[in-house]
Amino acid sequence: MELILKKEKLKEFLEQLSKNYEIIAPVKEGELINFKSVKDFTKVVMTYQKSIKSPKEFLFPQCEELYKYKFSGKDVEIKPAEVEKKPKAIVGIHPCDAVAIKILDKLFGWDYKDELYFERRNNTLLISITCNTPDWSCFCTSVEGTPYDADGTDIHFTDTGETYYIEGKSEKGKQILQDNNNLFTEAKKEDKDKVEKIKKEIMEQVPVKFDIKKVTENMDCIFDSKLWDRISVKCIHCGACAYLCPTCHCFDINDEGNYEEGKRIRCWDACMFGHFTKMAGGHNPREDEKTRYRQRIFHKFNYYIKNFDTISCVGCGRCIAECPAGMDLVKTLQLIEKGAEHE
Amino acid sequence: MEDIINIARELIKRDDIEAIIGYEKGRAPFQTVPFFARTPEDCDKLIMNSLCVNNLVSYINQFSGKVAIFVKPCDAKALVGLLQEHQIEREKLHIIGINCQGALNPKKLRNAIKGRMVKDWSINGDKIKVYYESGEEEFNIKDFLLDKCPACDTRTPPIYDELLGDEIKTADLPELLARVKELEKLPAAEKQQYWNEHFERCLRCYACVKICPLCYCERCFVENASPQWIDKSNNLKSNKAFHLIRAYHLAGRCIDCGECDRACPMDIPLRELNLKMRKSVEEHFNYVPGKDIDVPPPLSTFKKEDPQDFIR
Amino acid sequence: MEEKSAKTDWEPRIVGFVCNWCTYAGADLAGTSRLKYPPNVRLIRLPCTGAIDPLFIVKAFQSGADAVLVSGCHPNDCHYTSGNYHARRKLTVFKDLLEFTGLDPKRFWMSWISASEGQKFASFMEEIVTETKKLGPLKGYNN
Amino acid sequence: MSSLYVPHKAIIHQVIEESPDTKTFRFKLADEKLHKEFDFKPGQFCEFSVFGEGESTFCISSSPTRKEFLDCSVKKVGKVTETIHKLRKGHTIGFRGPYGNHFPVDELKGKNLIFVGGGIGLAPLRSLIQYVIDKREDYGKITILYGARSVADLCYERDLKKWYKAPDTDLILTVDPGGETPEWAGKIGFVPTILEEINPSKENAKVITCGPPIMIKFTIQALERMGFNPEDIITTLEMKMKCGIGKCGRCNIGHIYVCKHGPVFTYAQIKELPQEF
Amino acid sequence: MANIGVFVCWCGSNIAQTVDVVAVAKAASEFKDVVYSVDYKYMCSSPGQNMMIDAIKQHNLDGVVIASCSPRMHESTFRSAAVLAGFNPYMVEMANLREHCSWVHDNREEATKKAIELVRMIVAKVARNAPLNKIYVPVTKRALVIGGGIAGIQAALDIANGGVEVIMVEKEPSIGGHMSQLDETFPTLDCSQCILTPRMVEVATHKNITLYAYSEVDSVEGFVGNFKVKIKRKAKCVIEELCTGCGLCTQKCPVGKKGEVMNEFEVGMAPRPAIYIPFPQAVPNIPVIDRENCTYFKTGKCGVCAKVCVAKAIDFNQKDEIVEEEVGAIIVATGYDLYPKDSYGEYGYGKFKDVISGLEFERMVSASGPTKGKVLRPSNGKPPKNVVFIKCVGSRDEKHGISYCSKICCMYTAKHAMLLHHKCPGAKAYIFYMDIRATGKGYEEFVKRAMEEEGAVYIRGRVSRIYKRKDHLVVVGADTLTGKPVEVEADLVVLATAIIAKDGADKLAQILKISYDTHNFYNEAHPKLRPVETNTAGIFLAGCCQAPKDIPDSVSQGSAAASKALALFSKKELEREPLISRVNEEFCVGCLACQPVCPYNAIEEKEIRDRKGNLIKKVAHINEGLCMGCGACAVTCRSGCIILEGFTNNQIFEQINTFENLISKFEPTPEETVAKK
Ligand SMILES: Cc1cc2nc3c(=O)[nH]c(=O)nc-3n(C[C@H](O)[C@H](O)[C@H](O)COP(=O)(O)OP(=O)(O)OC[C@H]3O[C@@H](n4cnc5c(N)ncnc54)[C@H](O)[C@@H]3O)c2cc1C
Ligand SMILES: Cc1cc2nc3c(=O)[nH]c(=O)nc-3n(C[C@H](O)[C@H](O)[C@H](O)COP(=O)(O)OP(=O)(O)OC[C@H]3O[C@@H](n4cnc5c(N)ncnc54)[C@H](O)[C@@H]3O)c2cc1C
Ligand code: SF4
Ligand code: SF4
Ligand code: SF4
Ligand code: SF4
Ligand code: SF4
Ligand code: SF4
Repeated sequence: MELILKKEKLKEFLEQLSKNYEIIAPVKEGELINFKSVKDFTKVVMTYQKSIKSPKEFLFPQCEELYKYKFSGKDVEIKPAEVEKKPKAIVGIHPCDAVAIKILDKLFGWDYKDELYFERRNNTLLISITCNTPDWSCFCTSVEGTPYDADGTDIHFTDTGETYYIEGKSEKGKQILQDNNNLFTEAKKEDKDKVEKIKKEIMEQVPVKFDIKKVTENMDCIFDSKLWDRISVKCIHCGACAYLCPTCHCFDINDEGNYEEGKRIRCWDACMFGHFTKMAGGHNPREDEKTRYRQRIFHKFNYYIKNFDTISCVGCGRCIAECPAGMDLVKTLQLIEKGAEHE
Repeated sequence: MEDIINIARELIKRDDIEAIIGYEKGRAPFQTVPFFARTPEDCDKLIMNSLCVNNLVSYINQFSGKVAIFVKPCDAKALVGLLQEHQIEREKLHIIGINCQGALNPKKLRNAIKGRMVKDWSINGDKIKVYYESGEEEFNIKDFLLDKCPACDTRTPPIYDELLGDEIKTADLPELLARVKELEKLPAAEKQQYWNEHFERCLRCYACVKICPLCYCERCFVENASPQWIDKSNNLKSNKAFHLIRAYHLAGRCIDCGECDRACPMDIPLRELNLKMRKSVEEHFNYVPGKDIDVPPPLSTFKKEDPQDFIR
Repeated sequence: MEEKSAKTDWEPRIVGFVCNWCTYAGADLAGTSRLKYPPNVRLIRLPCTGAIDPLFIVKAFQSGADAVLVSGCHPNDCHYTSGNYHARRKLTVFKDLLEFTGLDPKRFWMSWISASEGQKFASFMEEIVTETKKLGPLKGYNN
Repeated sequence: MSSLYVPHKAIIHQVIEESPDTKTFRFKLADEKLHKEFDFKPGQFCEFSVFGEGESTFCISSSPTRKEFLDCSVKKVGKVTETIHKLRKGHTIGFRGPYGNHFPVDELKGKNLIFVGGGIGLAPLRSLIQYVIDKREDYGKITILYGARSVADLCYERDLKKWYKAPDTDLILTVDPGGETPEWAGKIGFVPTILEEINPSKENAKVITCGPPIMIKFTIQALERMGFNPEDIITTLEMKMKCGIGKCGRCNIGHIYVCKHGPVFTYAQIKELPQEF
Repeated sequence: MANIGVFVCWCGSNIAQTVDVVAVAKAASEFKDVVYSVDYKYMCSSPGQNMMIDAIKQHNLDGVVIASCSPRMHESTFRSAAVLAGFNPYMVEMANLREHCSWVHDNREEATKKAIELVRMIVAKVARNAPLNKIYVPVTKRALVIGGGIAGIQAALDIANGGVEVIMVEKEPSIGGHMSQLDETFPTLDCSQCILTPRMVEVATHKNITLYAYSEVDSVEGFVGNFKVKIKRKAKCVIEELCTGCGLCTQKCPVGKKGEVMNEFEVGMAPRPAIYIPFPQAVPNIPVIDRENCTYFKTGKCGVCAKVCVAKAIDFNQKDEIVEEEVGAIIVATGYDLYPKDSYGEYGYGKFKDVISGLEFERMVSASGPTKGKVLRPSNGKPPKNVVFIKCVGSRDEKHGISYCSKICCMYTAKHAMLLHHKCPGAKAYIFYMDIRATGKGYEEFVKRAMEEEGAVYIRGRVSRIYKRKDHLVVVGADTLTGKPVEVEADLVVLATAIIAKDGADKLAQILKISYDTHNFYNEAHPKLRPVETNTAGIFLAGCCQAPKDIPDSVSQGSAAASKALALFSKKELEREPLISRVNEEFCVGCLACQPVCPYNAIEEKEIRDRKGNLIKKVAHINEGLCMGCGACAVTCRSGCIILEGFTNNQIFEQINTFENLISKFEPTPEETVAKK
């Protein structure tokens, strides 16, 4: 099902959608593009270079309550948290970020199904858009992704200039398009060709940087390489890369509150932080930037494959673009591609 | 350029120098990244230009031996701070000072070229020339300086073993604290709104803390867990507490290298807070950080005659 | 009209961080002298004003205080000789920061009240409460 | 809703002081029915919460064969454990679990079992020892070697007395040199040394060892010298944990998650892991 | 998680009248962790205390909150009671329901509400309290007295008589200080030497006192109860054990005969040889060789003294020697100096021979002095007729001199006028003064006597100039009472020069790590309540090193300092409150920001080394013996590595956080109130 939406009709479309969904869409905040819950749809920026954060936080919030507790005498009252009921539509998500959600699904569904996550997940509509402004840090094509293939989303947009070329992906998505068909026109052959051309052009803008097969093969024998010492020195072990990454999912669980009542929350944590694995008594199996940086890379390009059969990086390039120390994942992977001996 | 490579090559040959801390070219257009040269061959990669933005001082303690380090005036001020606070040993440093006429904001430049592929670029006087695949373009350096640079009054490092570059004359500097003064004039409610909007956005990734050369605590107060000083929740309440205390901890110590500002992925204007603290410390205690190794930081001492107008 | 009645119902909450030797004792004296002041203040006793961390102040605001008071011995009279001087420096700077980030200056008070100034303590409490009432509840700190 | 992370309430029934820094907490799930239905295997662990303070990971040190109460033995080391130590009878705690794998109780059937424990490391072993003693006929000879820094640091005094009397069971106790009292009748020396001294037969035997990392290291070296197969050496691993269910991302050693694939591993498995724990 | 008991006191009706104590106790019983809550008429009474003790046992309490009066009143009462019950006293805290609530509020409902909140906050704090144990610091029962003036002598004798060993270090060859230079002393005009000399001798002979004369303190390490002191004994070149004190050497020494070396003791009014005993009553009565002026040391030839000494006590090869002593307390009594001669050009001091200082006048009137007690004009050796005394020379003069009052000049000038009257009948004393400050016992009467009975003429006014007219000095001034200029033709002018801190007082302070004011006088710990203590525990002050004072004050301070030291020595170990700060060495980064804020110099740098001795890092270390628990360091440490026991962040945060809770519990939030309407 391929349709055409005039750009000026986008607002109307979102308004229709907002009857049943909370609309999450990219908006401009200062210089940044950020996904926000929007009411004023004129603010929505469908065509953008890179949102600073990925929209993963709408499924897996940076900080969420697990339950509340309240003491009365020696007894405690526990009130489990509830997830917002209103369905969400994440509009304008780039393919890389959409793929990332599929990656997260695996972890949160691993043996123990994380209800909080899936409650939101199943209640969320994904409307993706072809990313036609990749930048120097993007490398989705190197990790088996494309800037336009949004597998797993419900509806996909492509900006063709004056119009959006729209593909219904899932049944749910197709139904929504159907319900609003007064807004669309049927796509024609030339529209399709135009889109194909656009896609091809963008592909060229994101040249493949390394052979991911080779990289993942080499991972197994590179754990003890001296390479890690060298490349990790720069890292200042902040959480920027992990917090911006659409696939990073580590979290911490904490109690917050006062003497008598409070809540247990979970909030994002980053494997780059020193205290992440620091155990009571002071032992820390990953106590320097080397081991921590290595963990991050191995987690994404080795462990994740072993446990979930996929790498957990979508090549969005955020960790590269935003790393204050200039750590460059692509360079790291290129070194790994060359193999351990290359150092 | 030749210069620094030659100097570095000579230095690294010395037995006592473990590494040279400098910059190399990054993959992105206009990007330079910290680089640690350990062999004469490494030295060839070293560069030094107006796009070298990172404050390298934080890396010194990564090395156990003596290191040589390239420092801009900002970095050197940070060194002063660290020496003042017993964090590094002067004997373990060989400081190559660089006179600085201001550093450029690579992100701004990248925005200006609007995604075109850059082959190369060069700096000539007050112009930067960018060579694309086809064609070239010239920009005014002035328009791309980092925020901290135009008003900077320290163009020569306050501490060094050898000094490179021509002496830089500055005249008619714009006022450093102009923005602070502007914000001060806002009514309380607007100030609060301004900052709440920023604080609300904070990710608590601590890039600002970790990059700061003067945030060297082994355990930052935000990591203090028993008791938890600042809730881990990322909400206005705890973000605000974090920001207030962070800025306060740098009062009288922040040397305005602007690294926190640059590091922050969420564009939170940390520098404005830092400058407010700078203003406060200077106004009340007549102290400017990054100048004198031998005086204790202003919040570790007092004078009996310190002002106390607001105290009842 | 609505607004007003709501406001009269509301009572400001004030947290005071005071040193053990002067202001706490001054408050004791206000008590022994049977001076009256509004019941809105909760004092937290510390050995010295020098032991008051700015984070306490932030936490107090965030826990719902509408105004915060720090009070200790007059200059030169610190039980530990210099704690109040250090506190003065630190809080001068911190107060600037609070104001810069939008706190009304009338919500953060600092004073020197000695053990013999029961009267000063009582009337100061009176003043803080009155001033805070004028400002209304503190918003933007607690969420 | 978020039942994965929401603990069950449990009530402390008894607090037993084991050593100066270790206490055993005997508790029961507040919901009677739940408590009855609750099942686990020796070696599994749980998440134990003190509300307002946080959660910590402990193995269940009682045996599933004794269902009346659940036991956790807690060493005071940090924030949560310090608060746990303040708990008294009647206090309410939170309990999630059981999590992780367990000792291969079926595989062990018919084998001679050698338990080597040190300090608080006896906690997970205790569950298995009780289990094995309760199903005595299923298993071969039992040898228990248990050591601690000093006499005061030996845990589970009451159990030790019972094990001493258990059929076909050898119990050897030792304390580190200098840790003995004048009355001490047991051995004096480090666990690995004593292990080599008593030199148990490796025929049809499995060793289950648990204790401080340094003890494990030397115990395994000793066992290898004595000719035990890595497959026959079973131990548990410890990594920092938060969720206990393979999500929070910190307890992995390589791709292995201690909370899900562990905490029980054979030495053969451990040898395959990256040395990052 | 704790078992806390709350005891709400009625304080008769003091609390109960305005606060509904029953309601408070009931509310408290519902707080988290409170297992027992009760109200009682008088908690501080012995049945009240017993009630607490019983409840501790019965309810297995590990925390106690007494909700009654001010902790400043009864905290120690209840903590001591807790100790009797075998309960850790630091688990007892008080909520102040009387001074801070019932007495200051009228409205019963509001006061009750506040009382409940106060209790709640303290309950929350107690829940975070940790049992603490008193700190014991061993004490070396020996004292060091620095300075052998009257203040030091008094302190040393008091301590020695208290049965404790004393080490006395005196810089000069003899003890005695300034008092030994005085003639008669105000206000009784008794002879200074007569009362001082026996005390000096007592010092020398006391079995508990070791005297190191001609010595100085080189370094001090350690802390209260445990000081290690290095003392430099300057070479006397005379073997003390052999010397009989016959003084033959001093007579034969060829130096000084021509006045090339002047006697310091005589304030430069008489010469002395290179080997000398400063004054006849000196203690120890053993000469020293002034190596700077000794011909032997200058030229390598002479050695007359050695030749004449029958006891063979002269040893030119003696070297300065460092001795080490361990002491538990230090008393500093280093006295004062006088305002330097050349500072007062307009008074012609140093220019005109007949302008002398008060101390020179003292020596002049002293029977043992250079003039054998006769007042003579230095210029011609004749008795003066008119003598002008000028007070406040340097003192109270911020422009040229010092801002403070030297305190004793009024008195000794009056004394001098009398002495002049006695020793030089017919001579007339004119005294220029700004004020007369005669505040001691019998002082006012003394001054009156000088004016009325001894004929001293007091002129209120400042002297502007002194010049020479023929044989006389003309003193020009203004009488501020009459407003008229005055001129006195004087034969002798005596300046009451200001008392200033001892030369080198600052250096000694740095060695001792005590603080000093802008004038280099040592700072007392508290100007009113701890006048003889310094901020460094175990170091006390006596005499003029702290501020100008007269002999009675110096002596009382000497005794006071001695009693402080004796109190310190009264126990085997020093017992200290455990409410002090500790450094978490794991996280300390050694920035030492904390160091300068500590008023007691309790923080030092500590090196942490691994087993092989390699330096791992440097951290701050707080000396338990010195920390007073002010908490300044804890706040200064940015990473929270310093924990102030008893007021930990854990406790304070909880107190503050409880506040938040109170709002939801007891009062709708403002928004809710609005919503309800
Ligand atoms: C599978 C397993 C079984 C264990 N069984 C026992 C036992 O039976 N008895 C016992 O005394 N201890 C046991 N431990 C160790 C125990 O979990 C830690 O000592 C405890 O979590 C420390 O908590 P804390 O809050 O006091 O320390 P803090 O240092 O304050 O740590 C804060 C939080 O970090 C996590 N954490 C820190 N250290 C560890 C650690 N070593 N392991 C896991 N999480 C950690 C916890 O979530 C803890 O709450 C076990 C650990 C694991 C992994
Ligand atoms: C002219 C004049 C007249 C006075 N008349 C009277 C009077 O009539 N009545 C009266 O009450 N008061 C009088 N006073 C005041 C009196 O002199 C002082 O009150 C008294 O001497 C103070 O004693 P002290 O022990 O504190 O100091 P000092 O007498 O100064 O003694 C200090 C001692 O310490 C020694 N010392 C100094 N530094 C060191 C060091 N670093 N190491 C070792 N030893 C050191 C000195 O050598 C000296 O022996 C008079 C003062 C003056 C100037
Ligand atoms: S890689 Fe970069 S963003 Fe990530 S932790 Fe290191 S410095 Fe921070
Ligand atoms: S690892 Fe970096 S490039 Fe990969 S998905 Fe995460 S942020 Fe994007
Ligand atoms: S770098 Fe920015 S987003 Fe990250 S913690 Fe600092 S202020 Fe917040
Ligand atoms: S606070 Fe920011 S500007 Fe100041 S020193 Fe640190 S990084 Fe530089
Ligand atoms: S608490 Fe006060 S006295 Fe103690 S070490 Fe700290 S600053 Fe010094
Ligand atoms: S301020 Fe803190 S980190 Fe710095 S030296 Fe003192 S205790 Fe250590």
